[in-house]
Amino acid sequence: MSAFSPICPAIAEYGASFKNAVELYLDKVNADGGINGRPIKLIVEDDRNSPQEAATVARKIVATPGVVLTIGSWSTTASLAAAPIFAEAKIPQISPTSSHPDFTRQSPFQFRQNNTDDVLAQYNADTIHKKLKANRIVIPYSQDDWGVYTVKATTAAIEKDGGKVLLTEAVIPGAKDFRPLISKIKAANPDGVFIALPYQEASIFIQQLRQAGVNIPAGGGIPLTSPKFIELAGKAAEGVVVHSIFFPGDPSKKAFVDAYQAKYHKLPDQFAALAYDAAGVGVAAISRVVQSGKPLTGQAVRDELANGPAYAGVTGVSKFENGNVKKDPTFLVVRDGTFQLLQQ
Amino acid sequence: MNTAKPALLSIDAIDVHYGAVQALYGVSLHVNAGEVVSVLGGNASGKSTTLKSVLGLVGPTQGRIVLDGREIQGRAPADVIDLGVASVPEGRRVFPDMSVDENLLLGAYPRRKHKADIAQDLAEVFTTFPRLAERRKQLAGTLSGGEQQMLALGRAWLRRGKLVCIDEPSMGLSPRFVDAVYDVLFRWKAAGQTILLVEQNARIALELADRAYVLQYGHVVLEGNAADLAADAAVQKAYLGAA
Amino acid sequence: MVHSLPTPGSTQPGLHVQGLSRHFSGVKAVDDVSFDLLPGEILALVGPNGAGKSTLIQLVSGVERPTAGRILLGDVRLDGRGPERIARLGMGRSFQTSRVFPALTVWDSVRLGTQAGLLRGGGTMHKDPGSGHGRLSNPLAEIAGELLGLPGWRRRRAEADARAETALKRFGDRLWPRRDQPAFSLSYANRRRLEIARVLAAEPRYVLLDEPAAGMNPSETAELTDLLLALRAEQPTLGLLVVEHKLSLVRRIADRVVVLNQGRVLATGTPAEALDDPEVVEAYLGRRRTRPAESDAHLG
Amino acid sequence: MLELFASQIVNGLAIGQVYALIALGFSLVFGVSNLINFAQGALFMLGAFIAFTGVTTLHLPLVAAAALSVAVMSLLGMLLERLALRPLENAPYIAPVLSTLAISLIVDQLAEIIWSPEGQAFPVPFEEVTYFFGSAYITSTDLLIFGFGAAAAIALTLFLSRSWLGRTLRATAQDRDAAAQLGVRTSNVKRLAFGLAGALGALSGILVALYFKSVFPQMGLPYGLKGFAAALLGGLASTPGAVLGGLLLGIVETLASAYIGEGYRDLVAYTLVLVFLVFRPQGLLGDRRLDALGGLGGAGGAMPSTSVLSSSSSQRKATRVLELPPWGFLAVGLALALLPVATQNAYVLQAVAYAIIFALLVASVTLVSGSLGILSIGHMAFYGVGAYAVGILARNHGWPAEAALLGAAAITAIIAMVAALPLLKLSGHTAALGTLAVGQIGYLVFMTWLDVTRGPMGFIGIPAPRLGLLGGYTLASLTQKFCLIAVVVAVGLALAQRLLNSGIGRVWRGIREDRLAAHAAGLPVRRYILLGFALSGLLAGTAGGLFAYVQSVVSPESFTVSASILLLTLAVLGGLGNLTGAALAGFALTLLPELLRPFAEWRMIAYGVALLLMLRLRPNGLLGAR
Repeated sequence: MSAFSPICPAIAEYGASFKNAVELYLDKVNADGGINGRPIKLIVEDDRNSPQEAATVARKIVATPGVVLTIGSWSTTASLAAAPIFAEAKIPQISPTSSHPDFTRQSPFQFRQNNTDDVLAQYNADTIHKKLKANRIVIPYSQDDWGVYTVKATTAAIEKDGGKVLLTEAVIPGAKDFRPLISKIKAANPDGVFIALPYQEASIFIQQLRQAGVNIPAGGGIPLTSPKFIELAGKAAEGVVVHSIFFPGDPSKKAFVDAYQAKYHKLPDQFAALAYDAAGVGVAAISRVVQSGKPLTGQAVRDELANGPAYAGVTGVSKFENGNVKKDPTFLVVRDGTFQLLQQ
Repeated sequence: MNTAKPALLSIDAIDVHYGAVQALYGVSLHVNAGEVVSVLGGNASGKSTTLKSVLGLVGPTQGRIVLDGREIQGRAPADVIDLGVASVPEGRRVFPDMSVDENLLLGAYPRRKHKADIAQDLAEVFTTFPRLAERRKQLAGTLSGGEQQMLALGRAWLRRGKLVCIDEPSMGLSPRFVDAVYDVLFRWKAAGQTILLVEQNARIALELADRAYVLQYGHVVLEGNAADLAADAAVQKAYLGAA
Repeated sequence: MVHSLPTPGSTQPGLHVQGLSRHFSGVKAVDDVSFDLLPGEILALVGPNGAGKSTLIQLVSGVERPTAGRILLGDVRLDGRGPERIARLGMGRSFQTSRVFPALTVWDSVRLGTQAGLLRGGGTMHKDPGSGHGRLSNPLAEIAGELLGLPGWRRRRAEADARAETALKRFGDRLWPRRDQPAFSLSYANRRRLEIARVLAAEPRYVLLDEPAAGMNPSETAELTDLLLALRAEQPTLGLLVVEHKLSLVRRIADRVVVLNQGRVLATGTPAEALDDPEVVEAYLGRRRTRPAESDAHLG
Repeated sequence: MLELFASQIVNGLAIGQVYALIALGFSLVFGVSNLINFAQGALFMLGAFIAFTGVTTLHLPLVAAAALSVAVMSLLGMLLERLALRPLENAPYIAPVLSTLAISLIVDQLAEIIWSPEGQAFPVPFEEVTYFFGSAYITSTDLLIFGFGAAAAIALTLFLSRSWLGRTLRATAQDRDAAAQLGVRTSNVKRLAFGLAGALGALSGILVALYFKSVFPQMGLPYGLKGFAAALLGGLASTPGAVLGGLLLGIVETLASAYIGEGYRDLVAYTLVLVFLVFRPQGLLGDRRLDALGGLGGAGGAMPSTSVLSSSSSQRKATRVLELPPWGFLAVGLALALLPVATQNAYVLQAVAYAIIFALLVASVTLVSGSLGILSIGHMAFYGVGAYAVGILARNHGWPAEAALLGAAAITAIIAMVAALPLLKLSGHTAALGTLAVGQIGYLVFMTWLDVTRGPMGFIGIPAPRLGLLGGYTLASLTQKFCLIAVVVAVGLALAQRLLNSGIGRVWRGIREDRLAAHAAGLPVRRYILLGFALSGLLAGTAGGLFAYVQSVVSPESFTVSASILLLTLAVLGGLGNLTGAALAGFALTLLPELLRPFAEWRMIAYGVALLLMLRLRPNGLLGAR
């Protein structure tokens, strides 16, 4: 018997996506008879997106016999806290979403399913500069691993392409009143804004921005691909452009989207898709170990992950290179309250 | 123990406990209508506790308290006050951040519906206590101790109660103000007001009272006519001392 | 017991209050008051309520700051210093509301009275008059002494405890048998005694007592009077300032009386002189009672 | 530039009036019950969510949903008073404050369970209009909030000064017993005040939901704190003060955000609170009562005391106190250090290690909050300083574990003393507020001082402890770290207990019991308060350092004010001032939730309920307050 253990973050929307998607995938595998007839068991632990909890949960997971793979966590900060524990226990850790380059540098046991921030920064720059044609850009960013790295890399990418970043401003997690920032933005007179904030802060920011009569084009990165962003921001979200490696409207993803929707009654978001692929990559590696007749250990699964063939999932192709992958983006725009493919 | 005609207030063998400590042991006393009754005793003799049990501030564990034919032991203070009792609390207890006017007005709270009567009584209080009239808008907390005691008396008067309970009105006052306070009490008595008075200053209390009870360690040790008690050698020794 | 005299060179031994005033938003609680309290003297401060007696004690003990005037202990200025510095200069005081550290045991409460002396090298308050302004031992030395139980520190502690014990035992068996009970369980009068015991445990040079006999019955008051007289006999240089309404006590113990009225000094002198002054009688004792006629007695 | 400044002032007024509205609820309850109602933020949040449910689930029009919410919250406010505060009327002075804290823990968590922890869009039924004045702008929602806020403030002022009910409310606030003796049903009056506060909370919650067009279960605490800061700046019991304080706070933090940086907004706001506490604790439109909140109780004939443990009735019951002697801590510590012999399970060891660290941390809280009597609602800041200090010393400077831990302890002790400086003159509620501000400032510094702490990104890569005295022997495994922790904590607790038993502990308790009397007895009060904070900081810093070693990652969200509240809760459960109780509560209640991990979301609720029950049944804690 083998076991998976995603660590779910507190931000419930993300956590639910993770859990749902992994469960969906494993149900499918187990319904088909598991791996060589052995079912895969899933253990879910909530790390509340806190490093301390992530470390505690990681200890608990590594102390559970039979665990050979773990999926999580959501933020780089929490993933990093858990990483040394998994490395010590020689259990591979696939984070669907941790995008900070440092994560996969921790040990040979860390893998990710999404692009690193270095890759994403170029997509960010493309979103605001190439697709939305903005040249004088402001970037509010969240003061966390992802935000700080993103603003640095994105600014560099934009300026390399000939754009200009007029103003960047750190936003503390949980901030809600952006009017002072918006007055500053107005005074800077930009022609585009790239929002490097979690969707909750981003939705309030964009509402207040539009309310203040600032109608410049707005672009966003991964967090804004959450349907929750549109739900919270309402009309203010219209016209926002994002890049994503998963688009549920894509016909080739229909099987996954339909299955997910049938079970959970909502559209899968990018995070669900990434977790789904993390499960897929992991199961593939585990079955290769089982089929090779080698003992099923974390070390064996890691080696298969690192050296195995490419895996084609719903978010693109995963071929690990030092634990990292590179996937191509799709550009989406918010129209009539949903994401649609951006027409050029 | 009880007299034949029903008293306005009668306390019948009450015990009071504070936590594990017993403060009163079977204390009985009564106050007839129109009478001034004084409760004397040293510190911690239980005299204030007796008064507090009448007012509902502490609940007796044993015994009954009957006011005007109704049992009131264990009732909330507001219920007791509603039955026609006014209180001049120990240490005056005026509302420091409210004006003299507002303090007095609150005395009439149980009969707040009778606006005209209150206005008239208020005017009377100001005639009696010209110093309060001068300070109507002043915050009560800025008054001197003696003035505050006057305010407390005026406030209680506005209740127009059939029984006034007064706790240590002379405490902390200079002799001159003690005189002034007792002047008022003598006039209340003359007007037929029923008063239950707790006082440490036995000499002056016995001058005012018709009857008195002496408490010691929570027991009634002596009771009787005020004049007789004032002449009693034991009382003189214990409570009048050399003043 | 022999006590050292004030430091040589101190021009005027004693407590000197000079032109002291304290105004609270326009109200002159204390207005240009001057008096002296000499070593070995018992001075009583009397006056009607609101005359400013308590405010004066608050000023002298540093709890309140004066608006104008000076307070000198020998040649050391007290005004402007905080209460703890003044206490460490040898000035003990009690409060009108007896402040006794309610949850502490009676014994601990008294021992706190000796702590400041302990910090000053084991000496008592009166041994170091004027000089040094209450310099304290190093807190690190204190921690080391307590944590490691250093012999020097333990000796100082034992001496301090002996002083606390003496102070408690002054009140006969009123306090000593109750030493392990929490202070809040004491009767009102015993709390007053406990507070006075704490003040005396510090062996101060001057003591300010704010209505020490309030809440005591006549026999208890007499007992306290005797105690204060005994104290004076034992410590001939102790200066005592007593605020008191009970004139029986004042007449028995006071060498001199200062009568205050509306913040000002109305009279000063021996008890007989001051208390029988007609102006004082008028202000303080009030007129003789005349029973009001029944007719004008509607309200009061 | 000037135009930008002017538009920032307008922005400040816009958010400031939101704060003002929340502050009104605080001042009302404070006025009547002399109680800082920490549950007001929870009421505020709940009010918004009930209106939200009314609109989205029950499909009511907004006005009807708002009316429903106001009605429900008035009832809940009264229920809060009845269930959480009335039973504590004669309980120790600290009990009602903690009771409202417990309620807020419970309500916040319940809201997350009912409505999910996610923010939700709040449907705004009307078209919003923005009015521009040059570059400044206000919206129709701003005007709506202003309208309701002004109406509420005026109505409240008139009600308090003109009506019989209002007068009895004020009288009850000033002297409850005296009011009762005039025939006022004081319990009804109090209930009325809480009902009004609930209604005001609901109203402000709904308006804030309209302002942000969304509702969040987590909005209770931050907005509650802001409203509360606003009330404090204005003068706690003053209605116009609440409004003024709200506007001032809004303007100051908007300017901070605009000219220093968005990240500094709250830092400046809480610094302002601290400055006010030091220089003008009665607020702009002062109310002297706050000074007396140290618990002078003398006016009522009760015994004067500044103790947070003294009860409002002068009859107190002496409780049995169960305590370990100093060597007892050493014995228990050594016994625990042998745990790895019994189990090598890393998860168990890690959980027990955290529990031991928390035992030390809660002990450090009880030193300040219990023995010294200064309620500390910001202790996590000190814990954090210790954790970051070890991180910096061990990782950046390569110090061995002994030196890094001692260094961290010393740094924390110094910082704790510095933090105590502004608190020296404060006692009772005001001191608690001061520590709250200190805690918030600490958290915000960890968040914003990126160069040192890496902010929300967390300080990573803290090496395993290396013992310099054992020739650089590295405690790489969890088992080894575990032994280090058990030994260090035991020694720390033993030393602290010895100090508490000594003359120094006696002086601390004396200062707690009656600070004025302590001054008058010549005790160097300031020195002892600083000493108390230093020792407390020493213990908290050590705990933080050990935490950093176990965790190897340190990030600010371990050091929030909510966590500080939890610490205080644990200290109370153990019995304030009782080191053994604190250590036991810290240990047991950190370990217990691990067993209940599947029910993690119920954990806070369990703490809250435990605290409520404890306050009611055994206010002196499990092992007795000392």
